[in-house]
Amino acid sequence: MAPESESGSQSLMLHLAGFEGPLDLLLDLARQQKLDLATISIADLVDQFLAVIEGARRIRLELAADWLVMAAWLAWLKSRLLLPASEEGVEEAEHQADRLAARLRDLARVRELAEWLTVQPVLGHDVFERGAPESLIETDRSQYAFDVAGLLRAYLAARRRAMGSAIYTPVPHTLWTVQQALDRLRSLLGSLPRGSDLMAFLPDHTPTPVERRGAMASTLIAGLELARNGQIALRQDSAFGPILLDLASEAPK
Amino acid sequence: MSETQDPALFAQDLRLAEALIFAAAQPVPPSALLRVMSDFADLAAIITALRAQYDGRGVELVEIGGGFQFRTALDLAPLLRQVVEVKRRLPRVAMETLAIIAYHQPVTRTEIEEIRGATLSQGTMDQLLEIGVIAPAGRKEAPGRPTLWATTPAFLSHFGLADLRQLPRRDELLLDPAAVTAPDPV
Amino acid sequence: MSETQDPALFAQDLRLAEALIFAAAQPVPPSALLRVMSDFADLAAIITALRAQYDGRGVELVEIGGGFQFRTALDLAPLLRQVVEVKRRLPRVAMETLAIIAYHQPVTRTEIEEIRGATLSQGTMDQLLEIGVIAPAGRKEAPGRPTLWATTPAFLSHFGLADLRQLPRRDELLLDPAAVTAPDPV
Repeated sequence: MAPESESGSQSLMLHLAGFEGPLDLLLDLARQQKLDLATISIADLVDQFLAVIEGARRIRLELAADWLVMAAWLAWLKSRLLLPASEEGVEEAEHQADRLAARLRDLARVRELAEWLTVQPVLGHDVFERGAPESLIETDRSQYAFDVAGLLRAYLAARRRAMGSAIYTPVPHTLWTVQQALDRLRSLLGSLPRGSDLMAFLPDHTPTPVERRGAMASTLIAGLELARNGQIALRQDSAFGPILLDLASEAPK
Repeated sequence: MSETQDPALFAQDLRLAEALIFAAAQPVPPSALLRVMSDFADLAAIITALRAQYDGRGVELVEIGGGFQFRTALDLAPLLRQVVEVKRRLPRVAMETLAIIAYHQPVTRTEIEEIRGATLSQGTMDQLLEIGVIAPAGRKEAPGRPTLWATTPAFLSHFGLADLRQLPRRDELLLDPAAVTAPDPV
Repeated sequence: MSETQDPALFAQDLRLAEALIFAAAQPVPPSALLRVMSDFADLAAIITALRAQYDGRGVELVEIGGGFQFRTALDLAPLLRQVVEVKRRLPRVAMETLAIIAYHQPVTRTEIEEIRGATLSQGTMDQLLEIGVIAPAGRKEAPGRPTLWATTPAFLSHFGLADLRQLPRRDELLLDPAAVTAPDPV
């Protein structure tokens, strides 16, 4: 331990308020050891720190909680380093001491970088940029953005507002009814050749798949209805094969 | 260059003048230049030398309101200038009015107000007229013979339409909101 | 100068680069320079020529954050400060906080406080934010989702750095024990 550390910490005590927290003071004490931070003596450091805290208490300096917490922790750490309770305790204490040394080295690096930054020529203090930059960018705001979607949105908004509220009307599906299919079957029966496919009786115009499937269903039901009445005969030669239609009188036995 | 002046001092004053004029936010008056330069500096000679240094370069020294300032060379301005076109949106009222004219043309101002369910300011009509998307299209044979309004060819070109029939039909719009945004059916 | 290049074109490109960098309020990226110069312009050769032209003058060409900017020569600062409005320097706490952010970015406020072993006042963060050298960079996926802080391009500009790699490496610091030794406390 450096012999002058006692008087050194006495003077430090007076500057306590100038430190940014206990770690800051610890780093400063470590630097006063004038040692490479890699071989720092945590035990000596703890003594110095505790001496400063003790000194501060003697002159009734108000100490923030974090100083007292650090002091308590360091006292604990030192006791563990010097009077190990167990093998495990030593390891733990040494590990903690190493971590403290590493934190001090990190802080020292930060301080060095801060120093390095401080000696860089700072813009607006050591070097100056152009005071009156010229804008070479001209903004042309004369044009309007037009889009059809916006136009339509505006139209709908205006109309809906004027109409009070939006009235939703679903698109009507024009499905082929069984009655329509019956009428069509009856009207075409005479004009189609024998053994016609039932699907030949679908309406001419089925624009959507839904409408087409609906028409097929209605036409099948209409065909079954006529077959039940004995007006026609239906036959299907294979599963899922075409359904063929004959007039009842001509139907094979 | 002044004969009586130390060349090293003159060179340093020239650098100072250059830096000060560069860094200043306003044109630098001679008094400010003299304040930083060496005693007995010949300001006129320094300005002449500085101007000569920038002669024919991308930047020139100009005198503005009794002070000195650097400016980019005039002949380069058109090459450096970048025009950024920022397109504005039409205000909502103008867009609605335009849409109603597009769908109901030819239409009177009173009819527009009825359709929108709100009064229409002259400013909105003026704006649309100024952009050139609407124009008068005769008068309605009704009491007061009010002006009829219609869209113009400029309306079509602004919206990228070949003709008015490219707009969705009114009944499509009002019956089926989905048709407004849906792309053409496949 | 490029051998294959027409000297008149080269001279004009040099003027354009000079004017563009001179006019700009921020460092000018190479892409912006290439946009105004002639096709096949040799940017590196032009920057070299331009830098040589300003060598030893009151204004110098420097590379900042990947762009190019003119700045006054460092040695003129004491005289210029008399007449040009000077910004205040950052206090030590702000400088250390900035150093931590530079090395550990992106970093939360709590992490900064842990490294410094002291609480960080809002005033310090405000100082750094005000001159724009730090900015939020997302949030950490941790309880409370605290804001992460990082340096900005203005940080590079403030300290005249071409990029973050110009900062001393962490392992380079502390190699010299003498550097760690603090100056005698006053």
